[in-house]
Amino acid sequence: MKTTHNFSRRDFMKLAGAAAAGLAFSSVPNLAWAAGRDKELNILCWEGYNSDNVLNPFRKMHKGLSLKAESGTDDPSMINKLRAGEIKVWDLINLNQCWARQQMWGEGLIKPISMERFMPYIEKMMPMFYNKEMGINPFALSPDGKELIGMMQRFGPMNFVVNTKKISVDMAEDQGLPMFLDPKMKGKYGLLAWDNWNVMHMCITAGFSPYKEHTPEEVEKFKQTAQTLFANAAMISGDPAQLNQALINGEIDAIYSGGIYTCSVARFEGFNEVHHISPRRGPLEGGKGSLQWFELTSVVNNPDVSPLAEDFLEYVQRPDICHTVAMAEASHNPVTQMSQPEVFNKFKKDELNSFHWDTLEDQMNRSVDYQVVPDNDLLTSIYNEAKRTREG
Amino acid sequence: MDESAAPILEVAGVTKRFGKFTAVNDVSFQIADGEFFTLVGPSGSGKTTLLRMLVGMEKPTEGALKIRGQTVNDLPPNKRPTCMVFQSLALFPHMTVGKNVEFPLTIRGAGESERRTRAWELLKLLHLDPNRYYNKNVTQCSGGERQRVALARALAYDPDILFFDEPLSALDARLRKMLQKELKDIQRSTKKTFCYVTHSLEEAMVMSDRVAILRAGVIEQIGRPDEIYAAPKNAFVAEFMGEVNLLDITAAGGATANWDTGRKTYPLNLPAPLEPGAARKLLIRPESLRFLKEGETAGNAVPVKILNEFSLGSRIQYHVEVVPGCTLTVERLREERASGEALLGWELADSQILES
Amino acid sequence: MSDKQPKKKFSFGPGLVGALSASPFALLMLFGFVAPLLCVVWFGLMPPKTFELLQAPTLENYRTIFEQTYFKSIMWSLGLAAVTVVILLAVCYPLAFAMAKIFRSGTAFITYAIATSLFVSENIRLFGWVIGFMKKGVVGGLLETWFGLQIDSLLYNVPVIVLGMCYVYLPFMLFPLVLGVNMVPDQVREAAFDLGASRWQVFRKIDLPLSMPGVMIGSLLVFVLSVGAISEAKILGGQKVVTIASDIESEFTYAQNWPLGSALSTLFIVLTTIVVFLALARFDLEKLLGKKPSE
Amino acid sequence: MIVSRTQKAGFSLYAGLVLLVFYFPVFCIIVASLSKRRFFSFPYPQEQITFKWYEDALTSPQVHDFVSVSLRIGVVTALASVTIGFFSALAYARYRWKGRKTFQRLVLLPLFFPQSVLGLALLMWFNFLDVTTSWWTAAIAHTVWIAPITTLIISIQAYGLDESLEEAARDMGATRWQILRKITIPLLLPGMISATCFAVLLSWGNFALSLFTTGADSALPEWLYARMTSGYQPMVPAVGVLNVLFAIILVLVLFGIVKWSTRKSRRATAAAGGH
Repeated sequence: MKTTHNFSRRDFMKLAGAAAAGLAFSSVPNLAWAAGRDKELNILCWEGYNSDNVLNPFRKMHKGLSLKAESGTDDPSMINKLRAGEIKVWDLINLNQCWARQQMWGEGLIKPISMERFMPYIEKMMPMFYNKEMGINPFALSPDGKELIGMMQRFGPMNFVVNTKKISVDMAEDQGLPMFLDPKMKGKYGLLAWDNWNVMHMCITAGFSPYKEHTPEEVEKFKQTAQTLFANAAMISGDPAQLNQALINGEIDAIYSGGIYTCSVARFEGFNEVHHISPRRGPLEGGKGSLQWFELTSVVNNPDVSPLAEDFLEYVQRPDICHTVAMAEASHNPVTQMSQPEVFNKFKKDELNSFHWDTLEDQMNRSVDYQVVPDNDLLTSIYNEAKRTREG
Repeated sequence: MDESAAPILEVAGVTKRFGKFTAVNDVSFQIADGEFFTLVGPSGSGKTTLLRMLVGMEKPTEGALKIRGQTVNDLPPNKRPTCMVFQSLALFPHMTVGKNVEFPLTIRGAGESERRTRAWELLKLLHLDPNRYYNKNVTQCSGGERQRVALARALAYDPDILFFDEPLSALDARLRKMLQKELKDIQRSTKKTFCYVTHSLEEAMVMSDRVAILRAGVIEQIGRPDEIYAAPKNAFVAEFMGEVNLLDITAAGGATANWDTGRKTYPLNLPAPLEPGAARKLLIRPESLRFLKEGETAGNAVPVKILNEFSLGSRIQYHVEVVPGCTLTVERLREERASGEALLGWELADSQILES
Repeated sequence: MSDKQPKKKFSFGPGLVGALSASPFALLMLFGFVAPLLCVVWFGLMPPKTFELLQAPTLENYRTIFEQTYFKSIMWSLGLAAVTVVILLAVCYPLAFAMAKIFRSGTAFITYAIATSLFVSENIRLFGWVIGFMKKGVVGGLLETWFGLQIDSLLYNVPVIVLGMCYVYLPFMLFPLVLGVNMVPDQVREAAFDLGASRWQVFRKIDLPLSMPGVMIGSLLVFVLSVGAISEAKILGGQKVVTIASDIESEFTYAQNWPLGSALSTLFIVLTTIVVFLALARFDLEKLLGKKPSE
Repeated sequence: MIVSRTQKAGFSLYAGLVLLVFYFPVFCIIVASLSKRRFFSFPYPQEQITFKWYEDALTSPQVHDFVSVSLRIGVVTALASVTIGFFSALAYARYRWKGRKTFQRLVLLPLFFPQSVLGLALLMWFNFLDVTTSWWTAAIAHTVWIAPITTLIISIQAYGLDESLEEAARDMGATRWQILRKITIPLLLPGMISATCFAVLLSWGNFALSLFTTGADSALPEWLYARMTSGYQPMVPAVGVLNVLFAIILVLVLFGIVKWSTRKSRRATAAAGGH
């Protein structure tokens, strides 16, 4: 009640000031906000949380709720929405692990959630996300380790996807990303243009870790790699569905940059030849060659945040909802809660198969966490340059 | 028509139907080289449709169109040696006067200097000072000027036959009179064949060598203006010529008839005998009617009341009432003034019996 | 004035009425266009990779632009747009002519049919082409079942990008053209025929110049829309070429470099504005219509 | 002018061909929307045909939300841009005033602004003004871009306006307001209605501007795009097809009104102009 009162007063002041400036109308919607947001919840998320099957039960629980969810296709542009002033719009933001801790927290775009309320759920998660030694996975905590900045749920490895009718899994896992530099692959693969993933994978392809400052030689190597990969790609698309379609129809044999996230739907429809590859070795920390992500859903530092924001976070921990989130309409992924039998038992065989459950542990063990690339700006501009000046 | 001259245009049994409607019905006539020929008819008489067929913008449903003996039915307008001046003039709004006039020459691929010389000549011929008008935008020209530009443009095409679709109808009377005269002069000096379409017989009479009168897609009469004037073939033609008196009569045996004025029937004498019972019109021109002096006699005489008089300069036109609702028009010289009640008379030779 | 016409309390001067009529639009533009535009221009002068508006201006972004190969994207965008305009003019003019001068009920039908499809967001319609042209798509599938022909994907090349652009922007060319051709008086065309002009000559000397306002409006609309196009190259072209608009987009998104994106936008706007003004300078709607407006 | 039967047939054939090509992608979308599977090759067996996606589309509360947002934006945009466009068309084509030439040039400018950049610029600007973006800020953005188009469309009609009609009305003692209401608006009505159609159409399909200016109120094209690029389901083309069906009905109604009003205004012109 106190907050509502405060905001009314503030809005009144704002209105008075704006009216004086002759911009009275710009404040009208703010007044509307002041009416209270307990019947409103806005979620900015990756595809999945905005599916009707995830949202509808929550809608039923709260009669008259206006629940909006918008999906983005890349982390930075979602963050930019907040930076550009939509911080007053959104209540929850769902991004890959590194962004909350490394960018949004520092910029004050998100706020901590109640450790007390969510600890019981975290303690039941898979060991990768919580174990006695490590405690909570550091990506879910503020850099000083004191605050819980988001909840973990979906996860998965992200490297590349092949059609097993054309390329054997063993060979692909063995060769890893450099396989795409082979002249024999020219015109045989599509490039999923998710820029920040591409930049990381191109570093790995070039033979070094993306998560460090790069030497001029490495940058030059990166440039050549990017140019070769662009030149040899049969198609470039930002749309995984289009690439999967091409893979299934035999237009291409592999997709550069792809994960369980992008290929599980095709697998679920019975196209088992679509296979995600986590390379066995590579230039990453500990000689690993594979990347993994998990999503962190954080509460936006909205001055007038919906009281339902944390309720929603708790709602998606329900075993049946965990299963729904995992098997969201458009992307199927494992979730952190699958360590609990009441969650795991809800999955059918073909559902598990869609996200490679049989080899998932192996794949995750080969992977390191997705982080922000220190010299991402430089590499991205080289990447864009290579795309622009693409030959072929 | 001058029988010695070969016809430049021959229309043989031309019919045009739009669906069930017949706009032009079995029309035949010929136009001689160098002739000023006019098609006259009220609106809806098919004259514009006929004209559009002559220039090639419509195709006849039946019949043949021949120019210098060659059938041109299927020839598009741009392949015919004919040219039309439209009612709307259809000047090219995006071109100057000069460019409009030069258009046909440009189309023909004439050189710049040739075009300019010719345009200059034509503008002069049409009393448009080339220095002033050559670069003027047509949209800035007055009605009369536009008229002249349209004619100059048509002449520049140098057609064998020039068609006109009532181009003067939008102009005021004075300007129209002046342009009629000029048109005739130009026709005479260029020796071109002109085929003019108008709804005004008066206009036709002024300019034409020959006139064809159209009604409902059919030619009613064709001939020289004075021929038609002297001997209109029927009441329609007579009425079309302007102010005439047409009396509804029923033959009463021999050379007599009854004139039904609506309220009263007058017995009249006719210039010729008629089958009894036949319904006809009796044509009497206003100038053939005169007011009878005391004791004076005439072929026919009717008592009338003079209603109005209008001065026509040297003559005076009277509207006289025979019975209420039935008036006649009389034209007399100024010195023969009359007023009040009078006895109106005419000679039998001055009246004509017409098919109604 | 009020002395002579005491009944009228006040009278607008003719100039005032014009200015008044223009004012709602002018206000909208001031608020919704000029101000944001200034925002962009100003942002283009901010140091790279920042999100704050209140900093000392710098030209560093422009230096970056000229050092890099952005001109390539600009050339692609301008080139594709120009090709699209030319193709659409050729495709749409006969259709617009028929709609304006020949068809009767057919015109309404075509208008409905084309307008209806506009209701589907362009991305989805482009996706339709993907379904049609992909390997084993509608075209490929039909060729295979009917003729036993096996074809590869028809997608991911420059011609298909042009096809996509022509497809998406066709209505923006067609409708202005229909309006333009409608403005050519029938009798003027007939007069030209009558004066010996062939069909081609009538087209060149009468139809085209008199329908020029429609041609210009259509061409400019299509040019501008297609020069800012992103989706065609992305969805159909397999990003075979990178357009300037998608460069700008990626600066604002992945690269998180708003100032550079703003500077690019500024440059892009200046370029298209020059092209458009060059075209507009040669074309006076008033003169072509032969109409002078009164007060 | 003579149009021979062969010419007419030729033109009809051509028009048919253009329409066929134009509707080819729509046909493809229908194909995609009926497929049980997300990934398919054409032609797919009959047992793979399903109407499930249509059912999903019609019952999804999300889709309802998006449609309602798009409708609200479309209606407000159409009203605003046609009202503003009407007056600016008069300023553009009808009145002689001092800044007219400049105005004519500047009117077109917003069209020459890449839409995505305009959207971003507006987002920055709203942010600067401390305005929270929602569907109505998107309506402003759409109006900025669409008002020039409606101005042009109505201008074309305004150029054809017979000035003497307004003068005649003034001569008979009509005030400016009466002239506007009784003469100018009825005569420009066909132009205004087609401008309304265009405004609704362009607003409905607009993606680039909405993307940045709708805030949490996603418009339909945004959702379609997001769903297309990640998380594709045949429900996406199904929504597209439903869109077309809905549009066919709406367009029929709108163009019916245009036809009716054109006839009415023609009658009015004939009555007033006397020819």
